[in-house]
Amino acid sequence: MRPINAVITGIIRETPTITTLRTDIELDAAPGQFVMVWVRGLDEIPMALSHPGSITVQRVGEATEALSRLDVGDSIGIRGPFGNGFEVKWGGEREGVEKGDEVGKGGEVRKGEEVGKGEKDGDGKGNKIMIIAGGVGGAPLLPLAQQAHSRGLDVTTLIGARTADELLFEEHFSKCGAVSIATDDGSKGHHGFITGAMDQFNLAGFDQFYVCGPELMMKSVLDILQAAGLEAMAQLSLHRYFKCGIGVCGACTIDPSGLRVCRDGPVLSGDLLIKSEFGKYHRDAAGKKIMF
Amino acid sequence: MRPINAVITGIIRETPTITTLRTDIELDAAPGQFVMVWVRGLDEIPMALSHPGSITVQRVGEATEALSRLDVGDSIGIRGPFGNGFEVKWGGEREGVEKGDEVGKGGEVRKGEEVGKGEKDGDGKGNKIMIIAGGVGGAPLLPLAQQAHSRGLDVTTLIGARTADELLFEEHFSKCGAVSIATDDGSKGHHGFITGAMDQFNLAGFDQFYVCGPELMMKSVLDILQAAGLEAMAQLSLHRYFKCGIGVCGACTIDPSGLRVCRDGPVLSGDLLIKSEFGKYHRDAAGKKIMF
Amino acid sequence: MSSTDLSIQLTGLELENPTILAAGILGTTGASLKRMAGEGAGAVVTKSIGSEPKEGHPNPTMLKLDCGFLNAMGLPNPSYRDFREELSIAREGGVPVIASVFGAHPDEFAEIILGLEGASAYELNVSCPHASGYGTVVGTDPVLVEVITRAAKQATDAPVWVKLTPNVTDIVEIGEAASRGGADAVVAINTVRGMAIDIHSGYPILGNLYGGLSGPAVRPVAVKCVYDLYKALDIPVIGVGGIGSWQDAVEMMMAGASAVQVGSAVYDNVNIFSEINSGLSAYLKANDHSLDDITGLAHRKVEQ
Amino acid sequence: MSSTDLSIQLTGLELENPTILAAGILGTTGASLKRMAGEGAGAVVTKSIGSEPKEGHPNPTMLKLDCGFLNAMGLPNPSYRDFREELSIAREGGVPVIASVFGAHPDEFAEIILGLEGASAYELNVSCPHASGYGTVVGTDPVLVEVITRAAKQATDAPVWVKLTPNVTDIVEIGEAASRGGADAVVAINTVRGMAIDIHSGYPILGNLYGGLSGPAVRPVAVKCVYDLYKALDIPVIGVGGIGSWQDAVEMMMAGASAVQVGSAVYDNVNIFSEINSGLSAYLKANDHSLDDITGLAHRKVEQ
Ligand SMILES: Cc1cc2nc3c(=O)[nH]c(=O)nc-3n(C[C@H](O)[C@H](O)[C@H](O)COP(=O)(O)OP(=O)(O)OC[C@H]3O[C@@H](n4cnc5c(N)ncnc54)[C@H](O)[C@@H]3O)c2cc1C
Ligand SMILES: Cc1cc2nc3c(=O)[nH]c(=O)nc-3n(C[C@H](O)[C@H](O)[C@H](O)COP(=O)(O)OP(=O)(O)OC[C@H]3O[C@@H](n4cnc5c(N)ncnc54)[C@H](O)[C@@H]3O)c2cc1C
Ligand SMILES: Cc1cc2nc3c(=O)[nH]c(=O)nc-3n(C[C@H](O)[C@H](O)[C@H](O)COP(=O)(O)O)c2cc1C
Ligand SMILES: Cc1cc2nc3c(=O)[nH]c(=O)nc-3n(C[C@H](O)[C@H](O)[C@H](O)COP(=O)(O)O)c2cc1C
Ligand code: FES
Ligand code: FES
Repeated sequence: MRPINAVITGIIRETPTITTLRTDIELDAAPGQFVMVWVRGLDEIPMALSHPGSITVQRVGEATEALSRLDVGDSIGIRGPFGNGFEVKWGGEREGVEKGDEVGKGGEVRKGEEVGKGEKDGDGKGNKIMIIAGGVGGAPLLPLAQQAHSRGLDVTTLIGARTADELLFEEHFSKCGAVSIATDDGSKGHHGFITGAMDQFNLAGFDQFYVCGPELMMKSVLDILQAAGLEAMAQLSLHRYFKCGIGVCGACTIDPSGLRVCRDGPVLSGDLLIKSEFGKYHRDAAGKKIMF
Repeated sequence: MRPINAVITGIIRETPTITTLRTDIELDAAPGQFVMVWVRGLDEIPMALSHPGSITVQRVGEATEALSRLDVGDSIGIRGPFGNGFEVKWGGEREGVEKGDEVGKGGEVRKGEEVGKGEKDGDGKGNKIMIIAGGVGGAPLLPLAQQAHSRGLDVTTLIGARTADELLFEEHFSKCGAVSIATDDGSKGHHGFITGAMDQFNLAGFDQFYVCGPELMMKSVLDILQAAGLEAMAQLSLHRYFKCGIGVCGACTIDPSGLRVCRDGPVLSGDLLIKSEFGKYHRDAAGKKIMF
Repeated sequence: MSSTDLSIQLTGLELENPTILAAGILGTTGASLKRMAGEGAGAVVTKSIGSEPKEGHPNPTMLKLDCGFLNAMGLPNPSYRDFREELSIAREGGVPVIASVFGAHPDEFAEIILGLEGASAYELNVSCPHASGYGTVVGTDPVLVEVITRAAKQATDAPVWVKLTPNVTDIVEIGEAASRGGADAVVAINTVRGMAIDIHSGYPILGNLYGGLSGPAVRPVAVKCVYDLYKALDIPVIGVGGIGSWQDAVEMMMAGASAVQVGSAVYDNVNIFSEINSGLSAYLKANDHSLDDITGLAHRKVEQ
Repeated sequence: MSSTDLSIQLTGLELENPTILAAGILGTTGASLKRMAGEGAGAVVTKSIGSEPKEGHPNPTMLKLDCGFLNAMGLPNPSYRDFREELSIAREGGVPVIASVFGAHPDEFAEIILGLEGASAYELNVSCPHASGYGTVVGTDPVLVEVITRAAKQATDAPVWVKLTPNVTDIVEIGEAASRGGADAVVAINTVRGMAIDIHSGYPILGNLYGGLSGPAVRPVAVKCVYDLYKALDIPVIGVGGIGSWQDAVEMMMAGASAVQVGSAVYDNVNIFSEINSGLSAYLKANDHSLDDITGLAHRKVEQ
């Protein structure tokens, strides 16, 4: 597809570094799917949908800076939705993402619909999910929390940030269930990393963990889940360098499975990631390995 | 479309010069639609479907000669069905083919289905149709006769040929209603042209006339119908030189309307043809006018 | 010029709108060309006409593929002598009629142009095989293109357009040659070399074995050629190749086309000209643009 | 050879089947190449590797169009130094691994080939811009193609394939140059020049402004190139461009391809290799053909 034209209709300054852009388009996307956002004449970068018509951008470099400076009435190009998105699961049942599976075909997968089952599913496990959002990682997780909550799941969200000012979507997540906070500087909630905030919970009481944030934070979370034998119940949204965004070029593939983060992901299961490059290295635009 | 492969499954020598080839394919075509028949390595020529899987070929030159020599198990390439096909009408109602109308889109039009209405239509005119077939012109008309008959229309067929041996589909047409014969040499039926055979009928008692045959024969038929004021109730299947067969190249267009015989036709209404080159000239492969 | 006015001045011709029937498409007779004028074309180009009657290649001459069309008509035409009458009928359509002419050398082009006097403009189809030099076509040789264009200009006062083949290493070099020869506009592109084989038998499907690709498949190729030509030349570029909607027309104009030609898309709808024009009008109005604003816009965006 | 055996000998390499992963498609890492071998590819070609790390062009780098794909990756690669490790991982896939290399002059090609020792074969991607000569690419100059091929042959005992661009007036001339230089095979075609413009803004969509067309749109172009090369050359031709089904593979082989490469079609399905192979097996069995029977069949039909 060619980029569709999305006109900015609203701007929300979420934190000093994070801005939500509302647009006049609405995509039929599953939570966790992403779009390629074209800042014309500059760059095109992957962004989660924080809402069917919104992206939530953290300023980190040229393109995100440019996005953050847009005004209402300005427009961007959007290709997508792409990738697999989160799978909402409960009751212990879990199908891992397997090597070679066509896990997600951009724009075709609508996994969210399966969530409906939760309402009727009466088995012992209680349909409790934990969402762990670090920094702008909250963007793809918010629609997930909202969908899960509206379908009757019990949602607990852990939000981590450098400092209280940078906490993203605290209010929105609160409407979906319990929220627990951690800040690096202790300005709000648990003083320290988000992993510290996990301690207060009986992790075994949760049926699924949804994680997005900086890779080293996600790695720490996964380590804790693995220690508790829960790694197969974790779904993590990965960040790799995307070029094509549609599963052809290979820029975003991970070792040793060769899975494409842009197409077989960006959401991958914890048990698969444990045996991977995850938390160790990634590749830059040239394909060069960069150690974390 | 690329040509599909049609394997000859049966051969019927209809007359000394006319052969029906049955194939293993079955096309969803309206009576009067045609296919482009590819004799590999030689030529591709238009042919009516005398049945969803059959063509009926008169030997007149290289390609038809080659077709007539094929054996069971040989194969040809088939593109189509193309063109508009006959429209089965009754009760006096008549929509002319108008300039600029997209009368037929190859392979999409299924006019035959409208015939069903005839069974319920109770107005005065009686749903009587006359079919006038000259020589191999019977090929597109047979499926029309069969369809009309099976839907309860009253079918009268006039078959003309040079000589009795060359009468095509007499038996088949007889199963659909009354048949009247004319031969140039008088070896069977009316001695003389098919127009002579028309005299025995009260033409005004028919609701629609379907005509296919050599152009000058069709012209004579149309003159008679015009004299009776019935030209708007005539549908004639035309023969022009086809190249693309799909309405793009312009080889088959007629004056002065510019209609494409391969796409807006091959079936065109009498009132439109009266004001045209019909019966006067046609064009050869180079686009040069050839007078009849 | 109001923003939804589609009329243009093109090499001195007045067109009511910038959609032109492409050469070889429903252009065999005057009546057919008239019909296309009636369907809303701002101008019509005839089938390419030569100096002698030509039946063209054996059938199959055209195929619809998944993503376009393949054709090898082989330039069938009744010669300019027999086409003269068609030309005058075509002119009754009330829009400029451009005579497409082909030949193997400069004199032949001049002869045909003289023989087809009265056309609003002449489009030189330089896709005929070299008289000398087997296998290549006139349009791949810049020197020949230049002298043919010059000969054509000398033969007529009417505008001369030169239609370029994309089957060259550098189309700009050929466009520059046409421009040096005095062309009033270049037209890009003719079909892209292509071939299809019947997997049931192994036979190449086209009677001529191979042919030219047109339709949606070639649009990105045409857009690139038009972009490059616009950048290099001072004369108008007329864009053709795969245009089947107003969006396609806008894209081609943004690449640099002053007008567009529509060929294969008549397959879907002979009314395509009116359709494109009404979409184009609405687009210009909604964006408060004129046609001039969008012609070559991509270049101005890039330079920003 | 039983009629459904798909194994082939290609320039001395043993392939279990004639479907090869094309250069630049999921070939950035050893792991990805291994995965594609697991999906049934008879051999895999790496991303094109150069002498220095290269980030490639800015995004957007690839677009899906109605009829194909447009890309301008800009040859991103970590340089042969960093790719060596990936190559040895790729070889664990158990199928021949062909290293695609690009450079601007003969020495650079030789350097990279030496640096990537251990590949089963080398594919020379001669699509890099001339060091001298702005705007054109190495692969459009027959002399340069010949000397690069010769340099590559001198640098290795492994087979050398030369991948040709269709963006030339005469691809056969370039194929002949490769052959003179000692190429063991030619691969045709790389992408066809193309461009897309955003009609909402006027901006060319690709970061590099223009790029290369691949996928279904270019298949007829590729078939024609392969047909012409097979006719002219004595070395095998490997066909690539728009192949997405076993029917497409058969068509390409009938045109003259000894094997096919599959690129863009992984978009629909990474399992495309197994899919093509099972269709091909069934076709050969049903028609009592071997792969040898169908390679170049169109030529034998035409000569009949
Ligand atoms: C699936 C996915 C979803 C994402 N969702 C969001 C989101 O919702 N909100 C948000 O703020 N950020 C999100 N990101 C990250 C975002 O894409 C980068 O922050 C952005 O690309 C930075 O671009 P830049 O030009 O501002 O920075 P640069 O200065 O160009 O680069 C800074 C860093 O950003 C990353 N980056 C740059 N270009 C790309 C690219 N094409 N693909 C991937 N990473 C790139 C690289 O790690 C680079 O080192 C997501 C990334 C992925 C892969
Ligand atoms: C819509 C349509 C339906 C037809 N249906 C039948 C049918 O059912 N049975 C049948 O026997 N014939 C039918 N014909 C006529 C048939 O196409 C010609 O008889 C055939 O093309 C002759 O080819 P040839 O090589 O044997 O003769 P040639 O020696 O090549 O030519 C003899 C004459 O056949 C005609 N002809 C040749 N090629 C073409 C062409 N490409 N398009 C149109 N006419 C051509 C010309 O008038 C030519 O003068 C139909 C024609 C049309 C237009
Ligand atoms: C059936 C057919 C016949 C053509 N004949 C001619 C011709 O006679 N002269 C010419 O210059 N171009 C001819 N062309 C090329 C078209 O004018 C046009 O350049 C090409 O088809 C690309 O445009 P499109 O994609 O809109 O069809 C022909 C194309 C087709 C499809
Ligand atoms: C995203 C992408 C990247 C490519 N990268 C390379 C490359 O690095 N080297 C090369 O020789 N060809 C490259 N190609 C060209 C392909 O190998 C192939 O020749 C072309 O895409 C036509 O085949 P297809 O239609 O099957 O994709 C690339 C193509 C695509 C789509
Ligand atoms: S970015 Fe994932 S394969 Fe291209
Ligand atoms: S044969 Fe009718 S338009 Fe081409």
